[in-house]
Amino acid sequence: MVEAGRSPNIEILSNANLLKLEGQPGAFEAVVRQNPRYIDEDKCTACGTCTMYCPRPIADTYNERLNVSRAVHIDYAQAIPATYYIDPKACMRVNFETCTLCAQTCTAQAIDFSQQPKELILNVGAVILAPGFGRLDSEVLARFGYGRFPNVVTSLEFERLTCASGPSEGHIVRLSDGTTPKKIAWLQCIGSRDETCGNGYCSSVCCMYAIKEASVAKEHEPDLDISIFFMDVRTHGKGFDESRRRAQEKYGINVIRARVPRVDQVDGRLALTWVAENGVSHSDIFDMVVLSVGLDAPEDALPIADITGIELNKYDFCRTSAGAPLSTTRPGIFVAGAFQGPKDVPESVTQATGAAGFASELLAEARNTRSVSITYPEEDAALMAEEPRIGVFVCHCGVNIAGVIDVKAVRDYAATLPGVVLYENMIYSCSQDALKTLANKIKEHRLNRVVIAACSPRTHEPLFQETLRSVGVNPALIEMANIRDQCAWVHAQEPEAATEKAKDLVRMAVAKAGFLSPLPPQTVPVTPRAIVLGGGAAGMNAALSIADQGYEVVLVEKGDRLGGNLARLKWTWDGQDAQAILSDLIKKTQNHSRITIKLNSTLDSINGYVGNYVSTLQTPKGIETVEHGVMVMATGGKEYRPKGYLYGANSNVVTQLELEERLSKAHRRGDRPVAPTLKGVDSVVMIQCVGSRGDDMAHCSRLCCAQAVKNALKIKEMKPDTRVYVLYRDIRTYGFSEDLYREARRQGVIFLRYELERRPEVIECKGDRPGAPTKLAVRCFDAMLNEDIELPANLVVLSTGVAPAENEALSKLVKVPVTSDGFFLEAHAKLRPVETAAEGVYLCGLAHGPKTLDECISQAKAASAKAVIPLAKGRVAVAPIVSKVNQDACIGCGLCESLCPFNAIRLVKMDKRRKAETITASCKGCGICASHCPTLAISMGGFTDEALFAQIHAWAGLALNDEKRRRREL
Amino acid sequence: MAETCRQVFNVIGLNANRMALEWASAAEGPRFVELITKYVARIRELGPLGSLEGEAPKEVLERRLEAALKAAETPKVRTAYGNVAKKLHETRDFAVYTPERISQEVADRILPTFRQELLSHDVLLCLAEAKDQGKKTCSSGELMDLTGASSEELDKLLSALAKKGVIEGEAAGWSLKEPACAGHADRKGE
Amino acid sequence: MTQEGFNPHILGFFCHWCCYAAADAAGVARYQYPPNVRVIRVMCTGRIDFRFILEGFRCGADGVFTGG
Amino acid sequence: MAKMKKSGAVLVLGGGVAGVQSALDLAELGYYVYLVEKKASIGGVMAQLDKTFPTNDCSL
Repeated sequence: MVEAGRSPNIEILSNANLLKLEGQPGAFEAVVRQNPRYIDEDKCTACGTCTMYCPRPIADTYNERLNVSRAVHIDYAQAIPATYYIDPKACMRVNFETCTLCAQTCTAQAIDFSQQPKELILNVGAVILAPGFGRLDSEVLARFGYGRFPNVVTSLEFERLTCASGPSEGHIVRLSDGTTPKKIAWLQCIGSRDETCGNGYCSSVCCMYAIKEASVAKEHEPDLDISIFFMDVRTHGKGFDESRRRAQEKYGINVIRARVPRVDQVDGRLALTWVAENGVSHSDIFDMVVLSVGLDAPEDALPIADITGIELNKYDFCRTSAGAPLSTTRPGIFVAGAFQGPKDVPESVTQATGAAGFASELLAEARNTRSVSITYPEEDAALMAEEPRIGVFVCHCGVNIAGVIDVKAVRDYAATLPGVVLYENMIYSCSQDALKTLANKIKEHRLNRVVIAACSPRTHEPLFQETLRSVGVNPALIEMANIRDQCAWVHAQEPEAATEKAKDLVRMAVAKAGFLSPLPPQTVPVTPRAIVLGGGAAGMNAALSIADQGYEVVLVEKGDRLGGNLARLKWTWDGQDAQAILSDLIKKTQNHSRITIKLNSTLDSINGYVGNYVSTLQTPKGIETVEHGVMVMATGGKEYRPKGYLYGANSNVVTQLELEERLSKAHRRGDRPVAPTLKGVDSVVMIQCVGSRGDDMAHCSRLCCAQAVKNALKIKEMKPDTRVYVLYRDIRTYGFSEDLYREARRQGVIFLRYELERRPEVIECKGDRPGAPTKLAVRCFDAMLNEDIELPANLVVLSTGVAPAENEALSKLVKVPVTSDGFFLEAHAKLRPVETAAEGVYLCGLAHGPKTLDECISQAKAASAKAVIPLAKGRVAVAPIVSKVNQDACIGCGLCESLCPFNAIRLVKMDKRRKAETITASCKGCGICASHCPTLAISMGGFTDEALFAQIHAWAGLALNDEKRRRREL
Repeated sequence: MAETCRQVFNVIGLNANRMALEWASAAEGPRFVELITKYVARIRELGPLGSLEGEAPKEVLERRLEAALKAAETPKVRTAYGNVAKKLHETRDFAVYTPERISQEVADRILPTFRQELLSHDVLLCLAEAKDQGKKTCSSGELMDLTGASSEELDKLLSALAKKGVIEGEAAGWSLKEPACAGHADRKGE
Repeated sequence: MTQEGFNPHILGFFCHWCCYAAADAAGVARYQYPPNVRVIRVMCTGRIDFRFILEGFRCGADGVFTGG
Repeated sequence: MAKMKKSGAVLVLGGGVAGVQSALDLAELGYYVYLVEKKASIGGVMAQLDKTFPTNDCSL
């Protein structure tokens, strides 16, 4: 958010909505009405006096009406734009021309009631709709006592309770009497999977956020007794099952499979009754009930639809198809996030980047016509050369750090350190307003070194470096002390030790800061060509998207034809013809002028760095070298080969994909397709989670439930009287595929749940008449009858999961780590889902993890959008931490040249003597040359020997006085 | 780097288990926590520096470490160290360079020079410390106890230093020569 | 010979890309571990000169943990 | 259609996590972005969350 606030290319129009939209793709004219905030954004300093004086109380919608705010306020301290606003519905001056108290008290004279709504005409090339999701109306919640019993809260209200800046400063309290609850229940599927309120779909996120909220609650109050009432536990995302398992084992959260119909209040506490799977009814008393509310369509979905002329689906979300998940029904208008369908943050972010990719494809020729570049003030060399003037900023990070570490003591301790001229605390040092105060303080106190004691430099150092650059201080003059991720968070039970450690880390950071010197920024040119590994659905989509944006693509496929796993898919979950999508993709890819396809080829080697990669490909015609700037890995996954269940031993035991192939050989007779291959088949048993979630693959493969239900419906459509059973552990038909699951039940498909310990077995029983062919049956445990039953089956279908392709070799080659499940690890699950640790290498499709076709396509578009960024910029900034050779000390021994893994240092003739010299563009700053140089002639930017020695001495400061640090002269 | 340190620790009487070299990738949070917890327990087991039997007392260790540091700054030792690294790096074949082979290389090609430089600096430090405490000279026997060097190693060393004019005296008592010593190109330690 | 009162002082050298990242991941997952290690971040284990380890012990470290 | 000059700007409707992310990417890709948000500040529902799964770090 902070970056969006600062980017000169993003104009935020708050309090605004779209009135009209005309034109066609590439040239739309939008009319936007911006309602007044009655405060001048440039003058307002967000000091807060107006809120103090405003007499008009209103319910604070940001805190879910849990506390009171005033007509003139700001939603939260770190809001962007960081200025106050006046709620027109509440303000007495706006409605009744009385009371201008706030205007009188505002020292900056920023309040201006004369502001009128403005209408802006904007001509734009494309539109991306991301209005998010809406809230359930309250009478759906009233059924569960919400509104009548104060201790029944929604999950969003609970979120505010656990938030440090929330109404209860992070303490979980019962709203009735403010006491801490001992027993809490979460009720799932409130307003989702519930046709009575019109939301038949599954909101996909509530199971996961309930588990997160429960885990966070246990962290706040370790002895809480928590139960969550699930229908199905739908934690189908990457690594989600892992956190569910940890929540159950580590936090002892008990999972109850039942849907609670109603909530009653019994002398101040809440009584729930429910029926367990074995038919036995239970009831229990809880101090607090949290309703996991689902995601409704956005309130303004209908107005948006008719202004922009797009169609909505039956639940008022935006209508899209599995083949084109980000395009609305009107060309030039794209959709991303929850408006396209209920989804979690990582998927919303991926879709957002994908939608940006689509827009960039459409407007490729208009790139950089309207964009503005940032100019930075000149660096003040004199200030740099001066004695170190260090500013230490110790961050609270809400309760994350301040909850464990005595941040005031750390700040006061910093004051005693040499060179420190300024020492401050900050609530959220990464928020926009804090960064602004940081910038001003640097200028005001003429600081030339900054120490930020907060989180990890890996995640936030660039943010602070940007702030330094904005006030003319070289970005290398900053050192971060990691007192959150490697101190407060990991020593929560030992606050004193954590505070001591924080003080030491600050002392070490200050010592090192003293030795930092300015480093010149480096940029290098980018080769405008991309390599895409893998010719499946994801690979082709990525290649097409990059090529459409005007860049050369080399598509490398190890098989002998394009298509990958998509070749075996016949129908998408929403009934589209997958083969049509495939052939259309292959046709477009083959005749695209900028895509060269290399079949039967693999990546042999890759070296270089973002913008300047040189790779060799193993192709049928031998080794070919390719120079390229970026690479997209779409190497896909493979169908898990089932072990057991008589697979392979009996031809009537097939996998879902094999079943789909057989069903697709149907031919139409009359209006109904008839499958000859289903002759003699009158009972089909499907078994879910074969291989996934437990055996040798811990992860959930996410798509097999929807695929099983889709195939079950296909069988019912072709041969309605076939009996179809599905044995499942959790049916995870998330999102709109929930409709398929309901339709399947309506058509008589029988779903039976099994526990991991009581796994179904496929058995061959002798035919009833001698010589009759052996018949298959599946023995499984029925909770209702509380005994084992045997289901006769002519056909057993195993829903096999998605196994990772052989990624180890590629992972070593490209230096991208692989997770414990064997899929590639993305840089950050939410913030950078399609990037990898190796800069310039992007990731999409099944290689990242199991996902459905439309999710693969969104991720492919996102990966190509990110890949085009360096190509479009033409230049890439390289980290300034490089080696520097002191040429008089260098004796030209060549050790550094032989040891450098990146060939980034070489010996050159300098007036007849051999001297080492750094190739700054290739140098990655690892420092091997510096640590092996016999004459200590090489120093590393940011990590010089003196700086590291200073840090060691500062670390030892606690056991050593100055005298001992000095070494004897001999 | 780690192997060199281990072998140097054996020379100066510091328990090599105090140093650990572990690998944990970005995705291996749990593994990292295990490594750290086990390591801290191990160090707690070993007790403070110099307290373990077989380890020299802390002050002796500090002096010897300073001697090791001075040795580690001399181009002679660093070139030996660099050349071994170069050989390992160029072959890139870690089947050939098994851990045993690497420690063999370190023992053969780095340790001898390192040990010699270390001991000669240690001797000078001992003499300097003795002078500070007002003790005019140290005998070869005393120097042998302090530095842990073998007798003929020490004799060779002492005669080399004497020849260089850094020290003066004979077996019964040695002392630093007054004028600033020429031979050692020392850099201020800071 | 474990001493109850003894609280070891340990110096850590962590590589920015691997071990330092693993430590951050442990933090995000809120794993708990003893607070005895103070970390010096380097860009790569290759940067660690054996002089740093010697200096660490000379300045009183009871242990030096190098994480790559 | 070809003669009409394409505009190098994009309108993003909605300032939640999806809107902000697409705005950021479009800015990086060299386009000017109008980020239209009906409330007084961007961040949408995500800004109200304390921590968000799966990484559970601060959601601001």
